Amino acid sequence: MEHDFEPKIVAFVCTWCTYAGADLAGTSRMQYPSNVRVLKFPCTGRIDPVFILRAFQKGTDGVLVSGCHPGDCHYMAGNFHARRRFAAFRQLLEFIGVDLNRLQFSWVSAAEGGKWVEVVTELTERVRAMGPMVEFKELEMEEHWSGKLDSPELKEAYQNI
Amino acid sequence: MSRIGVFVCHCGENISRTVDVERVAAYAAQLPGVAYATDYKYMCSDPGQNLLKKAVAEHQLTGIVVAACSPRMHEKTFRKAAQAAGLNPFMCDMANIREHCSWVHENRDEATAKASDIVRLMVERVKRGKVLEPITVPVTKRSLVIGGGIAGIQAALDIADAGHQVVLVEREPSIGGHMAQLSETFPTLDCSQCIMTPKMVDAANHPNITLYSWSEIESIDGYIGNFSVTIRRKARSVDEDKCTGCGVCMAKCPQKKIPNVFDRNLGLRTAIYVPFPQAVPNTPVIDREHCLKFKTGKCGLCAKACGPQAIDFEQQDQLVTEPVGAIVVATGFDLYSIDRKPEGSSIEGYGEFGYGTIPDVIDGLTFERLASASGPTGGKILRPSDGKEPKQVVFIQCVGSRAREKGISYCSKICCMYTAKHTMLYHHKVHDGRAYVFYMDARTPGKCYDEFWRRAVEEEEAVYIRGMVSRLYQRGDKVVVMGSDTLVGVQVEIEADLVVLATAVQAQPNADSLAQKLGISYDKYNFYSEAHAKLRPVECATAGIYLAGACQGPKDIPDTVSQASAAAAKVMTLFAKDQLEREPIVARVNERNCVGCFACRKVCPYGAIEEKEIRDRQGNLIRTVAHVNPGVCGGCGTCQATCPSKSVELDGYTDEQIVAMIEAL
Amino acid sequence: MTKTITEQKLRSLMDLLLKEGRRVVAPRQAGSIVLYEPIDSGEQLVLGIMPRRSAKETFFPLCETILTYGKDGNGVMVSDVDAGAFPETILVGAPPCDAAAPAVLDAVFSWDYNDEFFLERRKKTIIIGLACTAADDACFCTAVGLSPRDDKGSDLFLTPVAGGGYLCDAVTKKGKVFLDTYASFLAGGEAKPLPSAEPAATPLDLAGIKDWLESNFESPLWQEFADRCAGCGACAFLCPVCHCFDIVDEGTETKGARRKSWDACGFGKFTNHASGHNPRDIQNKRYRNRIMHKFKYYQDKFGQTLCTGCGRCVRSCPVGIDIRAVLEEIQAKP
Amino acid sequence: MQQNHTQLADDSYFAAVTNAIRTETTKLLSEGTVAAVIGYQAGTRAGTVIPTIITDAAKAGDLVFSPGCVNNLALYLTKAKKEVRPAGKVAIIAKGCDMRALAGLLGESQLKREELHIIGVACVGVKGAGAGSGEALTTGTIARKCRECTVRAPEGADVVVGAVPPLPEFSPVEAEELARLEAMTPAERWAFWKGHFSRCIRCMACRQVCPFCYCEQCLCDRNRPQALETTPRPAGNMAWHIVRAMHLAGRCAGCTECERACPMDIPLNLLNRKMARELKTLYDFEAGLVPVEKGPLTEYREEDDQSFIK
Repeated sequence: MEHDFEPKIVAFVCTWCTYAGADLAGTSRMQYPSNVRVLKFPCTGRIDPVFILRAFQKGTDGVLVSGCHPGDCHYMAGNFHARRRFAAFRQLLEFIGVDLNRLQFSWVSAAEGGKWVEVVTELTERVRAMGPMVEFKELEMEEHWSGKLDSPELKEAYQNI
Repeated sequence: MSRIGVFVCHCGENISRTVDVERVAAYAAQLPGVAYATDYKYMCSDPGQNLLKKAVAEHQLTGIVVAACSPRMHEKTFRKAAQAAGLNPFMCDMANIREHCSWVHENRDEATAKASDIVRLMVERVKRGKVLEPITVPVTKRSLVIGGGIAGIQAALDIADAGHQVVLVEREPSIGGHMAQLSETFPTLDCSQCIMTPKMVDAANHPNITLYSWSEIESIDGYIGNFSVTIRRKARSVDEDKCTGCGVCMAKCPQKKIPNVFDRNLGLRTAIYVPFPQAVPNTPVIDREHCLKFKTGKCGLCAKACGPQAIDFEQQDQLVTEPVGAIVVATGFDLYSIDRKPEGSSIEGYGEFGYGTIPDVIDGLTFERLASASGPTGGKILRPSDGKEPKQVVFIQCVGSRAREKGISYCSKICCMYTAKHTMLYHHKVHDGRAYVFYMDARTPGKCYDEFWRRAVEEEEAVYIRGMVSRLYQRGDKVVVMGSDTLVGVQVEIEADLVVLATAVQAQPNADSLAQKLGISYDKYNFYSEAHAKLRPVECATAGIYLAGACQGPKDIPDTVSQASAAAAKVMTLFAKDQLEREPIVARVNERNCVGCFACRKVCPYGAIEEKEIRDRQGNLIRTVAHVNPGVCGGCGTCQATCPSKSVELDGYTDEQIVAMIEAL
Repeated sequence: MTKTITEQKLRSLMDLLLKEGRRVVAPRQAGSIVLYEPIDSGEQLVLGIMPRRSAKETFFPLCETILTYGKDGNGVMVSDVDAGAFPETILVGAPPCDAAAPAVLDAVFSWDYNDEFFLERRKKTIIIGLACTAADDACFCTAVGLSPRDDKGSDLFLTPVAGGGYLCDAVTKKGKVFLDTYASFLAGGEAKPLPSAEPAATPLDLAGIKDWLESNFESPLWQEFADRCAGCGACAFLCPVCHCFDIVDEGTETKGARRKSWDACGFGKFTNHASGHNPRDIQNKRYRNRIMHKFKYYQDKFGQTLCTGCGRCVRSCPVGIDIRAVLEEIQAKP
Repeated sequence: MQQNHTQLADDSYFAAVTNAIRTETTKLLSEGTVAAVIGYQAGTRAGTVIPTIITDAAKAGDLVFSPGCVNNLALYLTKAKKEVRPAGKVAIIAKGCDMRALAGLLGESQLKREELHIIGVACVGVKGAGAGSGEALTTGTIARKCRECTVRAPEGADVVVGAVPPLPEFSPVEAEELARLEAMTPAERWAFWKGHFSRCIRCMACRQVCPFCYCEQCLCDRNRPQALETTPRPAGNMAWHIVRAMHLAGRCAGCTECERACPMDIPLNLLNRKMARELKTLYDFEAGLVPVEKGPLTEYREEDDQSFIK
């Protein structure tokens, strides 16, 4: 199906549960939108909020963070620490004015290929309906000294970045 | 300058059916830092691997990206191939374009675009990869076993039999633990002492076992393979080397009326004592609190009577340090003293059951002592208040257990079985007596367990009443038990001569402080936590420490012994190599930037973060920074995400790699 | 002959300039504070309030991109920013301490290298200064050789007059041409200037201070002055004549931009070497550099004092450091 | 609307606190109990003060306490300022809000309690932004944080000086502002912050005065990788303030020095306040006067809220 807007979705996942769950979706030949790019971490505990921020800054329209269900963490407690960290961080982003519909957290186990497909599909469709994440992108384009870009060359150069 | 080789696999048609592999290879070839890119039918085949090895040599590659299946499938394969080609294995990564791409997307253009993106991200990652060398840790092939109950004895014997030295530490004067207190054991009703004491003797006599009884763990330093344990050998006031265990001292001791804890305070002992006649070691200890010599300075009758001159009133606590490579924690359990709420505990008391106020309300372990042939009554069931034989005994199960509102939500697991056993023992000893059991459910999973329980109900005349007791009170010399039979729906009142409470199995009172010394985690009930509930039930999260028995959670004897042997097997596995080798995915501290806030230590699930002092040339302390013990670090990276200044970094998943990937999205 | 302009006419003039395609930078309300910013209409002009930041950013912005780059299979592409395309600009409403500053900076931006970004903007900007009528207890222009009526650095100079409006004097040739071009907004006649705001500051012995600095690089006084300094850049960033900048490449290996942005010698990393060695490893040394640069090095090199007495550093210092007190203490030393 | 502002404490309160500080300082230094006292001395402008470190008992008379004593002196105990204080035990003048920062620093292994002598001030409040240097402390000039202060009488200090006179009820200006923002749509909030952050010049005053920003290497100065733009462009400014708020979440003691120091009047404490509120709601954590072993983001409970996780 053709869409006007294909959102860029990035998924930060832990290697033990969600990455394996996504593998299972593959071995089960399930189908889901191709928008998502997966970045593998040892554990959700390793995922720094800065990564999410950076992804938005660099033009990502939606971010998924996914790991092991509570109690299943390969490292016992990484996902518990991550849960608190992201509970706080999402509140901060919302307070800054980021629409949290662009940021999804989930627990997807190695056995939940179906859930992976469901989570990724839902986020992709939701973000697609919302349109591009323009806020951070606009900031990237802004210069301080005049409030806007003055030369057309610079403008074009920015667009290429 | 990176020279990355990209190898795009067709996986037969698994990938190439939906991904245009040639286009992906062509795309990869023009990425900055990529020196060579190609596609091949089966990268994991021998020819595929040879292709990779050849390319490394021909194109002087510094890193490899194999775009193929999931790294969970073939990462090891290709890292080995890269290593064979002379590269560091960690300079080889996989781009998962099968499970995450060709198998889940049908549209060829979309799948090809995504595969190209995945390759680009992995190229950025490998470009910033670092050469990592495996970490080796030497192993001291000696083991510490904490706790001399059945779990500790079993683990110690197994490890010692395998030819390794074991240090067995027991807090009490004798090993044996709770099992030594039991009369008979379910489901076979064999005498506990008969099966336990030979093991105790074996442990004490084993050439590979050093037994420290009347000793406690003072401190533990180090990590897997390299622990240093300091043990406090409490002053016994009796020289173990000289004492022959003849017992004359005890006979001479004028303090004879001290309640014996081993007998649940039913029997009496002297101030110099062994807790029970079959004690191992059979060396007495002086209870300094009650000894007249210590209290008044006068007496010393035991010393005068002692032929080998073993009594030593001047003896002091001694600290001994033992190097060990592995630790088995087998500290067992305690029974909840239910009469009142312990200070600082979240668990409510059960004052309503009269425990501690009505003398003929006892707990299960006390009943064991009454039923034991070596117990204070010589195996006769006599009630504590007047020594009469009780004709009606009420057993109440689940006292404390499974009562969320009282603070304990777990099942104590052993009570159903031992209560059934108690009714039988009672029935065998008091033929005209009647045993009533108030129970919620009868839980009897285990080999021959349900048969055993049915025997109690069907053959041994125990009256099982499904329901809880609401109140107990003393009336004359009887204990009136008021409860309800929820199956019949009537109120029940029984005039009992004796009430036995199956009280909750709890962690040892000081379980948390020992856990802190060991650096292991524990749950909210202070039971020690295993690394994984299903797959690593014997190991602690802290490497090199293993669990056996009820310190981990309520367990019966067969489970305890099984776990003890399993823990021993884990120790033997560890000791099978001279050096531990592990993947170098561990955190490292940048000591220049670390400001020593130790947020990393607070979140580390492994206790891998230590303090390191940075000193100048004169030896003055400049600052204290964090240090990661690579032998202990599990590699989760939670420390790095927590560190505000990113002064700790996880090898293999560095910020530089991750940020580069995000920027390449 | 003296010319005058009413406030309304001044605003209308700004409107006309904007209409003609000029960039007009003036004190303007920005949130709760006033800053020099490009205005969209004469109405936005805020007169008589000293903006929180100095006017230097009109010529030397807080941050500017100086080139962008890209790299792919075809090679490297660099795209320079065309300084020649900078817009004609009018800076209006700058008090003497701000108006005098750009001229002080000309020396350093055209010394061993002509900084086209600064110089091009200088060339294309007309500065309309405004005599100051509102000094506060942090002002000290009179201590460093300026005055609230000083037209130094201005092309045109406005002096508020009793009953509203301004005296309007051409100071430079550029100002004269401007005045002639827009003569229709002016009126002739006499008017009585409002009294200017004289800061309660006595002139500093700048030569004496310089003498002391010459021989007291290692004085224990530096510690006394700077112990409390928190090491932020508020003083330097608000200063009309502090001009240190940093150049960083932002982006990735394949694409990005090179940017120039303000820096401050008070920052701990300012002199951090790639080796990890930092010659100004503690705050005292950094603060010493700040004073040395302003009252000795810049004198040595360009014969000018790097301070216009605007008092922004005094007002903005979170720990209450007062440069006047430091200078007075130095002055009092033999 | 013209309001009549009442003066909050008469001069005798400040004189009494000042005298008590001087007496205590003289005693501590002359008896050798401490090597230095960190306090306030009169600034050059009327009503202002500057932080000072006194090592000589004879200088005790320089110390003052006034409504201008805004600084959180805990800054001078952090590693960021390690070069300025002498070795050994140090005394510090601390208001309740400053003491919360000390408690936080103790919990983060930055200070040792036994090397600290805390002279707590029972505090009426200090003046806020916009108050002229010569103005008195009134219901109009009092700082926003002081309007909602809960630690006027600091507990856990080695000695407490002063006694707080009865004070009127204050309207919680900052809490109201927070509520106003929370009632906005995300787009409105984005516009609000974008406007404020566009003024940011990255002078780092917020970081430099923060007692908790004691990192040797700030994340925003890091260049391998450069996860945050260092240049003061809108993009980098937004990222910096988000990261700053996140790094202080669960640690910030609410002294509001960041906001006070900001020369661009960015209401930074709203971010800190918001995070503190969320952590209180989520994990019942509040920065207090007693050091805690773990903050809300370095510990966890299995039953923590996860309603936001699918």
